[in-house]
Amino acid sequence: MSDTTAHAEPELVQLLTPEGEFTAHPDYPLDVGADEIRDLYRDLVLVRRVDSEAVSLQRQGELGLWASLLGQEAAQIGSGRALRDGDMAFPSYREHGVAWCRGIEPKELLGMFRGVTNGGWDPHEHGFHLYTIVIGSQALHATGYAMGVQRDGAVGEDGTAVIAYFGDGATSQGDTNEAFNFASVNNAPVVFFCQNNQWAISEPLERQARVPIYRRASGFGFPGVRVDGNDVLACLAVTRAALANAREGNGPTLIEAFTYRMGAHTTNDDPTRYRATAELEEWKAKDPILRLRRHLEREGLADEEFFASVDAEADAIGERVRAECRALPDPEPLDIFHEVYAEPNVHIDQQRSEFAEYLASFEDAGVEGGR
Amino acid sequence: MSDTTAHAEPELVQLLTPEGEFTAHPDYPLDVGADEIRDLYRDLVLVRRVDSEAVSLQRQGELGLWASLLGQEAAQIGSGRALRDGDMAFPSYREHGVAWCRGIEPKELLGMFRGVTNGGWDPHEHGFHLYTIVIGSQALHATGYAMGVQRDGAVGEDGTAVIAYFGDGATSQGDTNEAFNFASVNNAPVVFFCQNNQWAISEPLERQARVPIYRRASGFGFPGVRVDGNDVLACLAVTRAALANAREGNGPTLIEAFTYRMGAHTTNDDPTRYRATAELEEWKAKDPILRLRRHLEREGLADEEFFASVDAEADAIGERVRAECRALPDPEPLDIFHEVYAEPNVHIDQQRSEFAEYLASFEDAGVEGGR
Amino acid sequence: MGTNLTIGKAINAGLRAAMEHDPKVLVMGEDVGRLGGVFRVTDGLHKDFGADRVIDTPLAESGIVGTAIGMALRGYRPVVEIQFDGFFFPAANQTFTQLAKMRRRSAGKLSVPVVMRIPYGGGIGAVEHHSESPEAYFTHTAGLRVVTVANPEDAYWMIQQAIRSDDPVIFLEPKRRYYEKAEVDTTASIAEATPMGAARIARPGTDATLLAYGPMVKTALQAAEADTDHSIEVVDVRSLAPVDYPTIVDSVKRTGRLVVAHEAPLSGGPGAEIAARVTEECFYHLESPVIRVAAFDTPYPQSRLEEHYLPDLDRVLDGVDRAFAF
Amino acid sequence: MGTNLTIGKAINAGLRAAMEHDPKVLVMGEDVGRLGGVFRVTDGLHKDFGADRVIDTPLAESGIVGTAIGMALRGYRPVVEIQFDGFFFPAANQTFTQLAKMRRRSAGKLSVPVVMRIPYGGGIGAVEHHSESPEAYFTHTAGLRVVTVANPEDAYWMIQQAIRSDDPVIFLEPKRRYYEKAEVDTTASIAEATPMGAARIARPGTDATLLAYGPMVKTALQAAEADTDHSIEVVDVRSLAPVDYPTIVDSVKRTGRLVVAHEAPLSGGPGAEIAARVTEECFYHLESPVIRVAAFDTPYPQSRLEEHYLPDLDRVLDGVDRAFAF
Ligand SMILES: Cc1ncc(C[n+]2csc(CCOP(=O)(O)OP(=O)(O)O)c2C)c(N)n1
Ligand SMILES: Cc1ncc(C[n+]2csc(CCOP(=O)(O)OP(=O)(O)O)c2C)c(N)n1
Ligand SMILES: [Mg+2]
Ligand SMILES: [Mg+2]
Repeated sequence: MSDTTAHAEPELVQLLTPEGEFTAHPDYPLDVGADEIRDLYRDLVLVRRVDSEAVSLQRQGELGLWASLLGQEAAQIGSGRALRDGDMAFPSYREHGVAWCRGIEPKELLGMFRGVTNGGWDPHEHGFHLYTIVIGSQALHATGYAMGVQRDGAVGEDGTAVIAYFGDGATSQGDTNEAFNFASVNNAPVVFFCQNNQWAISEPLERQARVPIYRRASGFGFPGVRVDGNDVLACLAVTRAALANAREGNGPTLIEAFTYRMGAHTTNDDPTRYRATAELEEWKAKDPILRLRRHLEREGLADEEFFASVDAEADAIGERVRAECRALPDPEPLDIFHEVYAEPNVHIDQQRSEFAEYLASFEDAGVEGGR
Repeated sequence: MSDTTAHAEPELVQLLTPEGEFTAHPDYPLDVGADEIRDLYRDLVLVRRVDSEAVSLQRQGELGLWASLLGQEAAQIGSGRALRDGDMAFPSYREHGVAWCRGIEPKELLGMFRGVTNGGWDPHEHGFHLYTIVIGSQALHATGYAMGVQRDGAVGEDGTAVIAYFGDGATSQGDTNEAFNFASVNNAPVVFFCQNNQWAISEPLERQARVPIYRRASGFGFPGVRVDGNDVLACLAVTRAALANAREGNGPTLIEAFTYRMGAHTTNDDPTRYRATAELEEWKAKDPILRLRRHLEREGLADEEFFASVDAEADAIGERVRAECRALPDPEPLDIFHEVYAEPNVHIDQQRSEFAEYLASFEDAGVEGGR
Repeated sequence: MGTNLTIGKAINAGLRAAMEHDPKVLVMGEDVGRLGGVFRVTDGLHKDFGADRVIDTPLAESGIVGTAIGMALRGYRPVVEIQFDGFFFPAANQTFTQLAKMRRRSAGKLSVPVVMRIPYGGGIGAVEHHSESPEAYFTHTAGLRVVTVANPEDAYWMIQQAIRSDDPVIFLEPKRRYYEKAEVDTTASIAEATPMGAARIARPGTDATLLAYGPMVKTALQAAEADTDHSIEVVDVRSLAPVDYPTIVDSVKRTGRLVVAHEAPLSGGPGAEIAARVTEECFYHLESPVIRVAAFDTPYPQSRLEEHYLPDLDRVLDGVDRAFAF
Repeated sequence: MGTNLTIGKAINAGLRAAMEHDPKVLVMGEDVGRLGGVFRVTDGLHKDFGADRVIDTPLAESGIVGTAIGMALRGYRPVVEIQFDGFFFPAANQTFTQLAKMRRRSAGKLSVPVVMRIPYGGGIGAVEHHSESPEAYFTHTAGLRVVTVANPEDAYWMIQQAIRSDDPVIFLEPKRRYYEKAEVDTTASIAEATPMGAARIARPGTDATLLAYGPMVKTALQAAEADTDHSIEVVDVRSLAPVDYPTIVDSVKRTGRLVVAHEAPLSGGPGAEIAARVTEECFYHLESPVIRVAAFDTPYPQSRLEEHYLPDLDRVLDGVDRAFAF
């Protein structure tokens, strides 16, 4: 029989203790200099700030919704910084930290949650696909993309790797499991990065899976590994290793980043209805930013000045994000018909022109269209 | 890394060698008397005969299609005889042997492949659901049914167990994997019985899975076991154990019965297009019926008279099946509207009466309706 | 003897009444338990009926509908919640090839009384996939009953009728109207409630029939009020499969004009069938073709455009004008 | 300069031509490789183009469409085969929420030129799920193009046009007509072929327009021949989304009567939209309501009943009679 109690005591890869102490891991050597660690710290602080600004903007009515990454910064920055330029990431809807690593402007993310776009960036340009909201769907897109990479012959050390992001809840979806299987059978260069934040809205992990999620991989014939998702260095090391494996033609890996959703599911959610605050307190002690800061401090890799400069940068970004969000222009009504089809489509053209006439009729009459 | 070569050398549970030699298995003790073994032999021979008659009937145009169980008799009879009266089985479309064990008349199966019904039997009466053609769907029905059993409190030694049948190809479907997960999370009293006959139409096992199928279970947190699917005693013992486990509240098991589809996928199929005959020859040596006959002979559990009587019974059944098939009445045209809804439905009633009038108009005119 | 209820609360009360009435009634879906659903429609049920009857399922819609079918086969009456319209699609196979066809496949030997509750429609400023109107996929699928509600009274009774029906029922909840309030007499008997399959004349009129359902009924009533030049009869369709054609045809024969409004995209939306059918039955009574006011044949747009995408009061009035222009 | 081809072989030849023309074209699905598909439509491609371009996939339709989307995002042009109509549904989510919406979601930055080939329709004596006509689910979904063929010429060219289109295309193949034969000039240029979106007047006439597509075109032509009392114009719709309304409306305005025949169930089938739309555009030209001849609103029955379920020659003629009875 399988171990059914293992959720609580994961066999996880950890490089940094919550106190910031570094221990090398035999399977995941990590070669990072002080600069790089400071950069990671900066990333963590800045994405947390972007995120908290977005939460405030939603409260102020500037966004329809926001899905906060609070608590998951290390999992996202660690894995995101493991990616190379030509790699391709397929996110879910909470990967603001990965987006950051891929050079997506915060306002592009805000635009989607404000409802002015459905994701305004160019996925090809950034190696970062649009957010996918229908849970699990992107795992298959990533796998297919990786199959395309194989057909392009883009394997080897300089090859292309693909990464799919999803949550613990998503592992219950058929699509996610089909993706595991397609990737395995085709030995596709894709890494499945599951942020197990232990909640799918109000449902705790036990409602999704009986054993740790990383074990799912072995049932499909490829390796799975559980990493401390609040340890940015471990996430970086483990993801780099898995991407290298993929690149070199050794097929997929499932990474389970064990972390915690410190905020609400989204700004619409009220977690007090379903979870104890004690749990949250426990995880605050494992905070990913605090941990890296302690490490920097204890190793003498950064001084007060550095921390102050990052905070100042965060303030500046916060301000910029607020301003940019408010300045986002609303789309034009006729944009409804934009890019529904690639080829000319008389039917859509006709609806567009009829609607244009309809709108014009209000202008002629000197009144405002719409409700 | 997982073992990627293990398809060929399964760690399978076997009680009878292909030569008919019995070895007890420490984990799967089997307490069967000579009578029971002879009955199993009889089952095997008779279902093979029903099956071969059906193939002939299809060739003669009496059936639209037939999916032969040739080679899989032991997997089906072994597991089917492990079931108790109150248990519930959810078959795929090839489980004629299980149907036999559940008391379904062969003509009911033929009726479906002839196109006079979509499965004429009463699933509740027989503890045998209708054949399910959309691959994987029934795995979820079985799981839900088992969740119902839990809610009825029908657990314990006298409890009810549920079994879902499907093929190796079906393990690729999202639904099958979702069923594994729902069953695991809910600890549902369901056994997943996968007949790995190594082909999904023209696709060999390697296109469906990279590692042996029974291993899938551990990834979802429940036990999986691979059994020699051509060994009726092993299939009986392993299924009994899994059903007992389910009954007693210990949750699901995945059984992979390693067997071989000796015939075509269906009567429409031409396997010479995609597989070597050598493979078939190899498997003929492992024939499930031959194996049990050798066992009966070597242990002196049956004599020529017994074998002759079973053959005679098979001849009689063959004849009966042919006659009953030809005698199956065509449904009435207005049956189209039958039992689409439980509640009165004016819309359907109107279409029915209009069509009745339309048909009557031909009779009035003295001509035949339809094409 | 009424209780003042919103549509959301009325469905909640109806669910509770059904669960009290029949111990075989179960509620299942994502977050329906402790949270009470993202719209709180199952609020309190988990607490009062326990985790065995109010089941937080894994995040897998096919699994939810598939296991609900299995439970129905075991004698239960599962009420499944699909969290949002746009997340129905993973369950399409179980719904269309299994749920809808099980009774007929078995020649009536099997019954799968599953109710699928789906909050549907737009207008709530949501991100993609949270504002769809997928009703036409269901109404084109034989074996399903499809109903929707436009007021608390119907919400309270129809959910109970749906649960008591031995047919699978798609129960569409107009999410942007969840907070509309009215008095509901919850002490009345279910036997006296309007049958689930019947259309209702929401406002009598003589010059044109304006047909709507779910979230658009309120808009239709507003349009009828606003059009002071004509007497508009508003029909709340209520049941989309089967449609109560006798009521509709009778109305159109009296008024001579029909406008159908819905949030679903125009092409192949429920209005298409209604227009085709009514034209067949009222060919000599119609003074104008049936006018349809619907969403455009494009994907539901980003929320800042939804006020233009969804048919609103002005668009409905424009449709009515077009009917009179013939 | 013609080659005598069946519809099945013509699609095969078209696929081959497309694969030769563009190395990014891939074929994928269940059993499309060595077997050449259960209808042999991909026969020989695996041998000639190899397993990298003709991919036998795991048995999972959502996986097939989902990975095809991924490959399209990487620059490929996957042609997916869904083995039978009834097995499309597990792929509904990937098709409706992803494939159809990806271009618009990305404001045109992403292109997913996936072709989904689906053998559809009944009349082949099959078991359940092998005879469905699901076209209305597709035509109601914005972002998809939906086409179907009725003869080898169209089969050969339209599959190539579908593959060259940057839009996702649902390519419906009338399985009971796979063996219909005709001459096809495979040496002509694709640029000269009738555009994929255009309807075709298959037989000119003056008294009524009879509209059909896919498997029903042959039946419609037979009906037109059989009705010696009237001159029936037969229009082969070819593209179900978008529909070429100008050609249809022009025909109806000339004939004054329209009969639409399809195998899909009546309610909410493609005929509903065509009837509604044509009535709007030809209100003063129609001498009868649009008559629809379709399958009943029941699940596809066991095969011994399909001759009664599917609209056949007699039912089409009955529909034509009804149009003239007004
Ligand atoms: C197919 C589908 N079903 C339901 C939803 C609604 N939904 C949005 S997020 C969510 C929970 C996701 O949990 P998880 O996968 O753990 O990711 P997390 O939100 O924790 O990052 C649900 C049920 C959805 N988006 N897609
Ligand atoms: C969802 C779905 N897709 C495709 C098919 C067509 N089909 C019928 S049987 C089959 C192969 C099944 O293989 P397997 O599960 O191994 O069972 P076996 O036929 O070998 O018993 C396929 C692809 C189907 N019935 N259902
Ligand atoms: Mg989560
Ligand atoms: Mg098989």
